[in-house]
This record gives sequence, C-alpha cells and structure tokens, in this order.
Amino acid sequence: MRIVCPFCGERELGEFTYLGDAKPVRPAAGASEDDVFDYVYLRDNIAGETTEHWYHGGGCRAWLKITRNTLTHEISSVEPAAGAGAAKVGA
Amino acid sequence: MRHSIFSLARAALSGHKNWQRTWRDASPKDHYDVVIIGGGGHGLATAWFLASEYGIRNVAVLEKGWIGSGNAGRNTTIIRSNYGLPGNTGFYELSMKLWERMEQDLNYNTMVSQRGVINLYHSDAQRDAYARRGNTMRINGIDAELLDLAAVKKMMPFLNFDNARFPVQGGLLQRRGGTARHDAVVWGYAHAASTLGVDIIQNCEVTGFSRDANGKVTGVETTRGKIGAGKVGMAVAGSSSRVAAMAGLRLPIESHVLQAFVSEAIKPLIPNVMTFGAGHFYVSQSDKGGLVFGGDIDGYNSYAQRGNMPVMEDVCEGGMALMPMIGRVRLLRQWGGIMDMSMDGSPIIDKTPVDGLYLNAGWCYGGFKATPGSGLVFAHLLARDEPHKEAARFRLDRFRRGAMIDEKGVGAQPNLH
Amino acid sequence: MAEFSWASRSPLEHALVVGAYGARDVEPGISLTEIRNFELIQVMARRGKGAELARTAKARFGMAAPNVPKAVSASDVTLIWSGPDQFLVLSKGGKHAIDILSEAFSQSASLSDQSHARVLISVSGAKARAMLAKLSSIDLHPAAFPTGTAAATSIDHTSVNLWRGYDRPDGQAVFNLLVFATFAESLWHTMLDAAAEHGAEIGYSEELG
Amino acid sequence: MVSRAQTHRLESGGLIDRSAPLNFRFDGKTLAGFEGDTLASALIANGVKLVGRSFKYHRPRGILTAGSEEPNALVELRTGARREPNTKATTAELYDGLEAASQNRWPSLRHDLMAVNQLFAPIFVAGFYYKTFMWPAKFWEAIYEPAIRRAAGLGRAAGVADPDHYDKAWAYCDVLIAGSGPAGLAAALAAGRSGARVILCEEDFALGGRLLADGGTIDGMTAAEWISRTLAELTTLPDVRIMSRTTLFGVYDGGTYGAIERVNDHLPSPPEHQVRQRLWRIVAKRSIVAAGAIERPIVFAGNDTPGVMMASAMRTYVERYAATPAKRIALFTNNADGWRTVEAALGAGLQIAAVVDARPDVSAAHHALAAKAEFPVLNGSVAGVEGGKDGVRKISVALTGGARAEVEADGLAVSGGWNPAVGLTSYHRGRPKWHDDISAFVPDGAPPGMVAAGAANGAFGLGACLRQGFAAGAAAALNAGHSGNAGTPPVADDEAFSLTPLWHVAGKGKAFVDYQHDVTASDIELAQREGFESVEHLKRYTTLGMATDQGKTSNVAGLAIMAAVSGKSIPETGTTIYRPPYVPVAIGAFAGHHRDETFHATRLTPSHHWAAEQDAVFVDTGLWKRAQWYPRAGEKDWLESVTREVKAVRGGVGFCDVSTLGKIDVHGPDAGAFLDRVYINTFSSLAVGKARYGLMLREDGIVYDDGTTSRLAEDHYFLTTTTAKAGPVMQHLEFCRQVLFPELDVQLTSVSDQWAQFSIAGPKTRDLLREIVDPAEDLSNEGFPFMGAREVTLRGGIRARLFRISFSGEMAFEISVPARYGDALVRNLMLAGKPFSVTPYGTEALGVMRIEKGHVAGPELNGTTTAADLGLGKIMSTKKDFIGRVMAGREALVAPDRQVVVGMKPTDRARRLRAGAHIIPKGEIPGSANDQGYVTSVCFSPTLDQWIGLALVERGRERIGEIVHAHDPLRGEDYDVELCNPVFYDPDGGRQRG
Repeated sequence: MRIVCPFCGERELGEFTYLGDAKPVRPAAGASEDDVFDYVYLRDNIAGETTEHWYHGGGCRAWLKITRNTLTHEISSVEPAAGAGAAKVGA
Repeated sequence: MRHSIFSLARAALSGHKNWQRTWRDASPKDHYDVVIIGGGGHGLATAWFLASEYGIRNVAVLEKGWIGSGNAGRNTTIIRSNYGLPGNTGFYELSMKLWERMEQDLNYNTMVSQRGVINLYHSDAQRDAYARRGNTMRINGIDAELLDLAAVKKMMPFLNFDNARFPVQGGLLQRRGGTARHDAVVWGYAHAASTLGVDIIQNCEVTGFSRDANGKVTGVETTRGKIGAGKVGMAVAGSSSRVAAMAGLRLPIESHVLQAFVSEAIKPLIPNVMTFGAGHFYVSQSDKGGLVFGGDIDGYNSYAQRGNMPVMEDVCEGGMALMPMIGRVRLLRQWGGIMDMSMDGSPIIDKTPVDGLYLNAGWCYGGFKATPGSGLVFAHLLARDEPHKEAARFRLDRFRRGAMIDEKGVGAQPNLH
Repeated sequence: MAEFSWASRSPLEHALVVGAYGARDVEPGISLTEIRNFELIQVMARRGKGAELARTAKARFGMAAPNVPKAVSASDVTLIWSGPDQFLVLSKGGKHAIDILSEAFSQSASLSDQSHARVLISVSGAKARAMLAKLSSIDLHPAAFPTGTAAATSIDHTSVNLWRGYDRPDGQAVFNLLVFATFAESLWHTMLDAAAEHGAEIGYSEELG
Repeated sequence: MVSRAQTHRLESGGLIDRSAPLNFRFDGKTLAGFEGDTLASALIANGVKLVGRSFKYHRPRGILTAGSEEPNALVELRTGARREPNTKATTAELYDGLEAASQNRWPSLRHDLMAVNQLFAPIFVAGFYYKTFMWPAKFWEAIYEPAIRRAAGLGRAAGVADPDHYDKAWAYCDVLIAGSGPAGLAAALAAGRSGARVILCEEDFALGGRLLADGGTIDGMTAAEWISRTLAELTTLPDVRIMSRTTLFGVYDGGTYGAIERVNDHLPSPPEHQVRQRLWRIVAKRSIVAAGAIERPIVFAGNDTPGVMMASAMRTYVERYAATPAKRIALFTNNADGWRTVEAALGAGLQIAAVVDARPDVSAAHHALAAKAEFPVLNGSVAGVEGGKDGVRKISVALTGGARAEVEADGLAVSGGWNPAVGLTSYHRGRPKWHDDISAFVPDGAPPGMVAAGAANGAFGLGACLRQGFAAGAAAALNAGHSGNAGTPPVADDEAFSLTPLWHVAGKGKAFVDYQHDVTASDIELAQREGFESVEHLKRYTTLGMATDQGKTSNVAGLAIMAAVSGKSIPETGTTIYRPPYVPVAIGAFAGHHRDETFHATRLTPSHHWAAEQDAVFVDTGLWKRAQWYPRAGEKDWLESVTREVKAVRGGVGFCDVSTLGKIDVHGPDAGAFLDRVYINTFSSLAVGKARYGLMLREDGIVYDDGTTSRLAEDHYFLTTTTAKAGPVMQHLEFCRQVLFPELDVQLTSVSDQWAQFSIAGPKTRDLLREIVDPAEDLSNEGFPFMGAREVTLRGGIRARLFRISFSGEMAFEISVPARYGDALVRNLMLAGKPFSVTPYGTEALGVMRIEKGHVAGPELNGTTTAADLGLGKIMSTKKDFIGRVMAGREALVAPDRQVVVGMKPTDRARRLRAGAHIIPKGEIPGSANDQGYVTSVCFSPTLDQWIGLALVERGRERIGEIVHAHDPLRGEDYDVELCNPVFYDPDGGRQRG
C-alpha cells in the first residue's frame, strides 16, 4: 500500500501505523459506562469504504484520517487529524 | 462406502468407479431445526456434533461458495492446546482431545500429526511468562515441558545458535501439539455429517434473516430462497460482522488479513511446529514436503483475501534470523485469510441479543485448532440453550463486564492480538 | 579534587574507521562522511502560532523556514523541514544554540535540543543513489528529489531526516542523513554493507557541508 | 570446436558461444556445454534424456519445456551449503564447474527402487491417504507418516546456513514492463521515446523472448537484428533501465511490484562484497504485462515419457541452443503453430517421422512441406507412447475414423495450443475470461494501472504483439504524464493461428495432467465422482497445480477435463485463484540484510563502549544492549557479581545507565492539563522543580505504562517512560494531542537520545555528586529535597539535569547530561568515586533492588492488571477525566477477588524461588479451581539474605502472613511461601528521603 501523507507526499506502508476506525468519537467527561464501552469495543467493521486513523510515525509523526476501501485497499482520501501540526482547534 | 485399506483395494479392482460423493449435494428444504451459516470446519463440525452427540439431524449447513473456502482452507494447519488463561486453557484442551479421536470418529484420515509444538524463548522474562503458561497447562492436566538451551539444541540442531541477534534460550514444548490436514478436516466432517442426514448446501449465500413480530429469527433468506429454521447458528469467522449486521448487531470484532506461505516441497527438514519468540515467524513442514509458515497479520482492517509485501518480508526475516538454512529454499505460494480479530484475542460463543440467533466468532489465530472443540460447544449451546462448561467464559458480554481473556495483554486493539 | 575532562564522544567513534571499505577493484563509488559536533534544535510552532513562527524565523535567520519538505541554507545555518509547523535548526559555533533560540522563539514555538540526539552522515558519489536505494524507500531520482529536497522518513524501521544538499564540486549529488544517536552504530554497519559492493571512502569532518 | 561429448549439438547456429566451452557435472558424470546454454540445453546437447523422477510414482522423466514452467527437469543444483533443491534445469544458466544431481530417487536415477510405487498405482489414486492409514490411531506418527514424508518432498535442502548474502532495494518508474519479447520491447520503445522512466524486467539472461527461438521479420530485418537495434536505441534513452535475470513475481497495493534479480546465480558463487540475489520493490505508475504465453500439453497415455517435449521447447533447443532433443521427430499438434517445430527441425537437418494433427484440415502449405520432406501427415491423435528411461521409441496413433497407426520416432513434440500468462494480471483475485477463438483464458481486467499486451493478452501473431506492445507503451507513458513523440511502431506480419481444442485423448495407460504431482486424467474423473467438482476442491483433493511449476502447464488442461466429465463448459468450471509469486523465490531474498545479528537494529547506550571495556555482560532489552552485570575476577557466577553490586549500592554508592528510558519533552501552556488527561494522577498541580511518579492506563482501564515526570518550567515537563514502552507511549501521546485533545496547546518531542541518564544510588551518593557537581550547587536535603528536579552545572561547566528520584530505595539521584558527554561522565564518576569505591551496577542489580523495594515493573505491568491490582489505586484521581477512567470501573475489574500484587518469601530460607510458579492454598491438590495466582518476579535479596518475590494472588493484600503453596510442575518444584508486604526494604522510605 502507498499512502499520500498530506505533509510528506506519497510514502510506503512501512512508515505508517494503523489504529482503526475513526468513526467512534471519544465520549466527553462524565459519559456513561455504556457509551464508553461502545466507543472502546464495538465496531462497524465495514466491508467497503471506511475512515481510519493512521499514524505517520516513520515520517512526520502526524496522525491521519484515511478513507480506504477494505475490499480493494484503495485509498480515496487522506486528511490530517484535527490537531496535527499547530492547527488551532476549538478554544 | 466405509473407508479402509481393504475398501480401497476393492475399489482399485473396479478402477475406482464405485466411489460415492464424499457428501451429498443437497438442495435446501423449507425448514430445518437448526440452520448453520458457514460451511467451514466450525460449521460442519457443529452440524456433525448436533447430529451425533445431540440427536438433532434435521440440520442444514449453508455455504456461500464451496465448503472449506474460508479460513478452513487458508490456515497453517497447527493444532495445540498451550493457552495460559482460564477459559482458553480448558477449551483448547477439549479440542485437542477431540483431535486425538477425530479419524476414528469420522472414518476419514485427517492426518492428525502430534509432532510437537515448541514456542522458543529468548529472554528471562519470556521464559518466566512461558513457565507461568506451562504450569497453567500442567495444572489443567495438559502436557507441557520447559526446555533449556541444551534440550532445544538436541531437538533442533539446525537453529541459529551462534550468531543470532536474539539467541534462543529454550522453549515451551507441547508434545501433543502438531498439525492436521486442513482440507481433510472439512471433508471429513462433511462426509460424516452428511452420512447422518445433515444437508450440506453449497453456493447458497445468506442475504438476510427472517424475523417474526417479536424479532425472533425464524429463518434465513438466501440466494437459493427462504429457509425456515428453529435456530440459526453463525459460524462465519472472517465475515461475522457482515452477517451480524443483517440482524442489526455490532460486534467487538475487526476483520484482518493473516498471510500464510508455503515453500517448494523438500525432503524432511523440520520435525515439529516451531514459533520464533523474537519475531513474527512460525513454521512446520507438510507431509508433502513444503514448509508451511506465517507470521503477523498485515495490521489493518481488510476483507481482501491477499497479503501485502512488507509482512511477507517481515516473516521471512524472522525465518532467516531463526534458521538461516532456509535461505535457498524457495517460497512457492502466498495467500491471505480473513481473521475475525476480537477485542481481547479470544473467541465468542454465545446467544446473541437477537432471539434464535447464535454466534460463533472472534477466533483470531485460534480458529483451525479449535475446530472440533468449537463444533462440540456450539452444538451444545444450540441444543441446550446454555453454554458448554468449557465455553462458559466465551460470553459476548464479557467485554462489557470487564472479564476479558487477553493472552497477549494488549487490550482492545485487534490488530495487536 | 579530581580533574575532569569532558571529551565529547561521537556515537560513531567506535565503528567509524577512516579509509577505504569494501570492493577494492573498483573506483570508490561512495563516500561516507560523518559530520561531528553541531547544534541541532527542534522548533515546533505552538497552536495557532504558525504564522508568527514563520515571521520570527525569517527575522532570525534572514530566510523563510521551510513549510514543505525542503532544506534551506544560509552561511551559518541550515533549516530542515521535519514535519507540519516544525523544523530543525542545524548550525555550529553556538550562534543558534538552544538558550539563544528559546529566547527568540519564546512566544511562538516550543524548542528541544537535539544536538546530541542525532548523528549526521553525508553520502555522496557515483553510486550513492544505488546504495541509498537499498536503505531508503524514497525516490532519489534527480527529477523527483532535486537539491534542497528534504524528507522525514525511515531507514531500517528507524526515523531519519534526509535532505539533498548542494552538489559536490565534481557535480555528484550529496545526501545528508540525520539518524538517532543510539541507533547510529547499528545503522552505520547497515550502510557499510549496502556500500561494500561499490567501494566506499570513509571519513569524518568537523565542518558542516 | 564442438566437444566430442556433445553428440546432440549442431555444428552451427544458435545463440551459444562455441568459443567458450564449459564443463559441468550431472549425477557425477562430467559433461560439456557452452556459454549461453542452460543446464537443460547442455544436457540435451549431451544426449541426456532421463533427468528426474516424478513425485508419487517415481516415473522416469525428461525435459518437457524450455522455461520456468518446467514440471519435470528439477535438479539439486550446487553442493554443500549452496545446494538448491528443485532447481529447474530449463532456467539454470550453465557455468563452468556447475554441479547438478537428479533428485527424489534411490539409489540412482536409472535404478530407482521407489519406482515400486508404480505397482501400487491402482491404490495410490488421488486422495487415497484420506481413506486409509487410520488404524491403529497411534501408527500415523510412528509408521505411516514418516514413510510418506520420506517418499515425498523431491529435493534435499542444504540443511546448513546459507553462506550467501541477499539485499533488497527500491526502484521507481513511470512504466514497468514484464517481458522482453516483441510486445515488451515495443512497449519499452514507445514509453522510452515518450520520455517516461521505464523499467523492463526479463527473467531470462537473454533478451527477446520467443523471438530468440521463433525468429521472424520485423521492419524488414531479422528478429536478431531488430532486437540488437532496439536494445541499442533503448540504452541511448536516459531513463530506460533493462533488468535481465529479473522476474516480476507479484503486484501489491498502490502500484508496488515485487521482482527478484538473480544477480550472481550464473556464477559458481557471488564475488566478494556482492549478493547472490536482490529483491526489488518497484513502484510504478503504470505497468505492462508482456510475459507471453505458455504452450500447453495434450493429455494422452505415456505423455510423460522422456523425449516427449513441448513443440515450442523443442524448437527453442534447436534454434536457440543448437541442441537436438531427438534425431527423428514426430509432432502431435492441434494447431498451426506446432508446425513451426517441423520447420525448425528440417532446417537443422533433422528427420520428421510424422505429424499427427488433430485438426480436420491442415493448410496446403503444410501439406506441401510434408510432401517435400517426405513425412506423413496423420489426421488423428497420439494414443500411446512406447519407450521409457531411454526415451521414446514408438508412437501409436488413433486416426480419425478409428484406424490405428504406429510411428517410429525418438522424440515427440506436442502442442495443445497456448495459454496467456495470466498470473500477474490475476493476483488481485481477478478471474481471466475464456476466449473461444484461441481456446484460452485471457486477462479480464487487472490491478489498477496494469494492462496486458501481446501473447499475454491473447494476441499470438508477431505483428499483433508489436502493435499491442507499442500502443500499451505509448498509452502508459501518456497516462504517467509523458507525451513525447513515440515515433512509429515496429511492423511485422501476423501468422495465421488455427486451433481445434483437444485436451485429453482417451486410452489405456496413465495420461498425465500435472506431471510433477503425478495427477492423471483418471484422478480428475475420480475427484469429480467423489464430489470434488469445484476447481478449488479439485486442486486440493488431487494436488493439481500445487507443484513447483504452480500448474503453469497443467491447470487449464485439468479444469478442461473436469469440465468435460461434469458436463459443464470450461468458463462455467472456472479457474482457481492465482497466487503470487509468479516463480518460486528464495526465502533468503525476502529477508535480505535482516538475518542473523542484523535481523534487527541494535541500540547502544552512551556508556556502552565503556561498559564493554569493563567486560560487562550485556542483555537484550527490546533493541537495546544493556549492561546486565559487571563480573569481577574470581566471581564464580552472575549471582555473586549481582550480590556484590547490590551490597555496594546499599552500603556505599553505585551507578547504572538508565538512558534507555523513554524521554519526552512536553511543552506548551496546556502541558499540565494534557498530562492530567493521560495520567491517572494530577500533574498540573506539580510545582516547577519537582518530579512525580505517574501511571497511565489504556482506554480499556488496564495499566499501560509508568514513570516519573518532572516540571522544569511553567510550560515544560520532562516525561519518562519505561524502556519497553518508549515508542508506543510517544505514539499514544501524539494521538491524544492530535486526535483526542486537539484544543490543548501542547507540543511533544522525543528527547530519548539527547540525554545520557544515570542513576546514582546509595548512602554516599551526595559525597560522590559533590565531586562532580559545581560546588555552588546546593545538594543538601533542604536545597535539593526528595523528588526535586532541576538543572545544575557540573565541574568543567557542563550543564546537566538532576532528579532526586529513587528506584532502588536508597538515597539517590538521576543525573542526565547531553549524550555525547555520557561516556565522559561515566569515566569521571569512576574517577571521582574512587575514594567511595563507587560501583557500576547492571540491570540485574537494578531489578533486585526494585523487588526488595516492592516496585512493580514489566512482569507486573503485563497488560492485564489494573492500578488497584498493583497497589496504586490510591493515586487514581476521582476529580478529573483521564484515559481509561470509565472502563477501569467495570465490575470484573473492581471485583474483590482479583489477583493483586503481594510479596512472598519461602518458609525455608534456603529455598530458591522461580517466577512462573503458581500459587495454591496450602494443603490443597492443585487444579484449575484453586489456581489462585502466580509468581511474577523473584530475586536473591542480598539485603535479606534469602530469595524473595512478588506475586499476583487472589485477594493477596488481605492474606499477608498466610502460608500458601508454590506449585511449579514444569520444574518439578513444590514448596511453601509466606505472603508478605511487597516492600521488603525500608518500608517507611526513610533512606530515600534521608
């Protein structure tokens, strides 16, 4: 697989580490055990296009949101995580 | 025809014209007591145990392709019961005991070969972890031996002892572990189950579930029409999430590619099954002579049944670190199977929140060796509506309760298990 | 009271043997040179301070810090892109040491001293690309990796910063590698293995190229 | 001049260099060949017909093909450590002194006793072993299996370490081309002229593909002339790279391709500093598969007799190698192309015995040729072959209409048509499409960026190959962004291709489909009868196509026969899934440089070489080499050394390199708030100049990592991790920073390699430090209290950081200096420490002291324990959100009967403890029901003068003082231990605060 890092350009798979589905969002402080359980354990595990967290640890150390087809491994989009670099987010 | 050297000789005289189909090529009936989705080893074993142990013979096994076309036909054929955590230990030993009588049970030679499985260790910490595991096995009546360096050298003089990056210090050996001929296991269960009246229906893909007013599953919709069922059991590791989704369920499972490799056939070189403790590499040699080996999963969710190159290299690096004598042996074929990677690395065998739907999933790497045990405990669950005692910890709600069975201790990250 | 010496010791001091290495029957195709004793500061913009950092950097170094994978040089300093909103400051002689830069960038960036965390190796020669093709997955074709291109990448599963400096007087391309100090000896041997068939000239220098 | 031995070598012609004679040995017999030969062509030139034995029946086999599709002619090439089993004689390049041996025979190739298997052939049918060898159960491992294993397996591996080196490299191009035949060369011309970066891979050592044997006229030149002109032009193009002896074996995601270059396999051994083979990962924007087609056999009785050869192979040997497989040749064909072999044979002055053509009509031209050369053209099929070890003697022909005929011949050329090489195009699980006009499967789509051209695409005419190749090359270049002028395409005529499908000639005697695995037509019929109708079942049940030739000659014939017996069409029957690699690849090549000691990189601490000078014993921890202990003359074992080191620390002062800890600069205004969310305890409240122990959980509530973190400034924390988790924790923190909490203004930088860090411990620590640290620095308990952390100046002006933290339980500091001063610091510590007999200590002594002190480490942080299990529940804040807080509260993780950390010591003080023993209530018989925990860490405590340990035990903390049973059946040990407070040493901590 080749991933086009938005900061570094196209790089080989070995530079990246996979975390998993980027859809689940970490519940805010005070969330119930059920909500956090859902976030930590349950997955759609889609056969087809899905958005995932990847880490360019062997490169610029940016976390990326990658939309990839799990049937073909084709990658349709790569975006930096909200807090990659010095991006100003929220407050 | 009952199999024996005599029947074979008789058949030879008649030019093998009289052999029957190994299993009946059945067409779907309107209704079965139990419908099992998935014509792999687990599904067929479940059907056979339902028929032979629990007297339930009005059973259908539905396979979307040809039987054994999933992970049953894509694994590295290893059998062992060297697990360390309560839940796994007893279950895999139950499975091992069933392996030991499989050929007589099925009247089919599945080439169960108890040539020994050794996990090599390369550090004191690893030795201590194996000691803990081996003692768990012994306490549960399972054979286990902790070998020191001298014993390993004696057993496998061909390993790299002299200039290794991570020298071998010893190993945890289970002599009763070994290999079996994976396809033969599928055909053997199909043969025996079919003989007892089980319908094996190939090229029949499940496209949905029939539910009644209360949401109870009453059957399945398939590419060969609706089929009614008293109970429906899922044994579709690799596709569990997709099939469960048809019933509105989300599972603590991800699908990952695990590659396997086979070398050209060579004369006997490796006597047993070995796992390298300092890298991703395990190997055995098939009766045909090929080195059958593998390593880590590719590391990202995938339903593409093919492997990528970095892992292929990683596995061969492990092989060359452990035994540089295989450098000139050629890799013949590379393939990939889709693993049901659960959130704690252990399987799930349980009723689901959907009435009438039963789940057998999350096998990670353990699927093949679990085949007979999985068949028995899943049949028990389907027949009795309560878990078999050796599967009592494989409940779906264990994640919610915090009762994970995490042999590797890596937590809810399936690609690390 | 004992008298102490505080000799600075390069992580390659043990492994680096000056002279020829590998194939002798050929004209050495590669020269491998370690550059010793430099200052290297990691500069990372604080949240929302990217623009401010850029301004400060321009004022400080008289040139814009790279915001894409490039390396730019002035007489006394090289700025190497190392990731989004961050760059490395490579210099000698203390003019751009951590204390001084921390002062200058206190409002816009977080700085970490990496002077001792990296080893700097320069690879050049007719076979440099052939050798690096065994180590690096980066396309170093002149069209794909012109002078001044930088990459944060990996060699042997270890992070490195790679950039193409000014060509040698003889026109040969020069590739600079910053590698982690504790990996350096191991990587050095890997580089020697990759270079051996082409014949290598080994040396070290106190001068930044 | 032609060596006398080469009885089957033509006086002239061919691409061999008669001025470069080579000697080689086959089964001990010395033979001669020429440069440009393969082992196979040289054997043929020497009149050798019998080359190998088959897998199951050990039938005599000869050479069937002239390429990598060869199923029969497999040899053990080279000797000793370089022996390579199953090497195809048809691709092995001849070199002077080559040694080859036939395989899978005993005692000799001519007299193979294993051939008795043929007598049992009626029983050894497909799948026979599934039906027997079951009784008694124990006999499988003892008797049947070893016998089967010995009989199977073809060649013998060397069994000792491969002495050669391999490496791996990356290459990039716009257009990658597989194959240097007419289509491949034309593609390279078009793409190269357009200005694209081109890589062309050819597995042969000579470029030209079928042109080398079949010739032809291109642009009015001979094929040979055209090849040399084309290569000349290609070398003038700046970015065209031609890689011969290189096979493109696989295609992976994102346009990454695998190729194997046989750099030095044509030499007895690689020259110094050079590799044997190199694995290439080629990244290409576009690729063109011009890998040609493979001629397929026809299945008939005796088709495996030595001397039966593919028609195209036979003319390859005649035309390219000037070697004559036979003197009097018969041809069995179902297509016009086979006749080329007749033309080639006649051209070389060989005799044609007859042509057996299954087609109803043979062209007038061919009839004329037959008349001219005076050989009969028989309309029908070959039904049997008389012959054996020494080759073909007679062929019996079933004539259309039922009559039979016999033909005397010493060689039979067979052509059943051609199968496009669809491997590469199908490796992403693509299924090729059946084309009736050529009765073959042709690529139907391909992985992204790939197209097939020429014979690989079902275009069998020379003109068509050139046109398709050229067009594909131009298009690929354009798609890759190069629009230069591709010029004019090379031109040639298209031969007529007519074929009548014929797969299997029914008749008596074994008719082989898969030669190497001895799969016969009747095996396929049996499989169908038993329900193994799916091609995947067929393959698995009969092993069809699973041999080293990967079914290149057998798969299509096999499924055609299956189609016939099951009454389906060939497309309905379908193909199996195509799997890489295209040709078998040495495992060593996939490993490259990463084997033996260079399997993984090695990390060295700043004091490594100093420690080596002290003869330290090193231990691997992750990638690190760490000093484990420092033996001294006269010490009899590690225990004595470690005990001395511990006593020296507890009684005086010692130091240990702890640079392997992960070190992370946490910068920014929100650094404190950030740490509050990743640690279970609070750091925003930590005062500048102070250090604090911190514990991290995973989001699932299980302990992840621990370490001390110091606040060096308002907006700067210095965080340390365990050695093992340094990398993963950095990744985790970046995830928290970039994904989970992007609103926080915090920056992270690994400074692990920047600092050389040493723990200095023992009552005399201050005395030693005062020698090192500038006198102006206040190191008193007041000036530098326990858990203090600040920058100091050392004598000589070096800046350093001091942390008053203790892992050993002694009065201790950790000192860190910039890494290149690490070596100097150690030497200065030794110098300054002389008066206090300062003692360097290793990881073993470190471990002993942490166990004495009850500190948890790796064995306790095993990924299944909670903070409470480790006795650290009390530091978990309840006032804030942090990673893992909620999941840590799940019922099973807070259950009262969890296994928790507790200390233990044997009731018999002399008893040695071992980690991994299990804890059973005293007096009970061990079983899964009363298996209450296990020993995690043990050591001999010099301080308590006995073995002590830590264990995870059910309700352990409530059971302090209880005598329990340590059960260790693996090591045959059983003994009583007393559960106790895990802090064995200085429980109130006075020493470290003092």
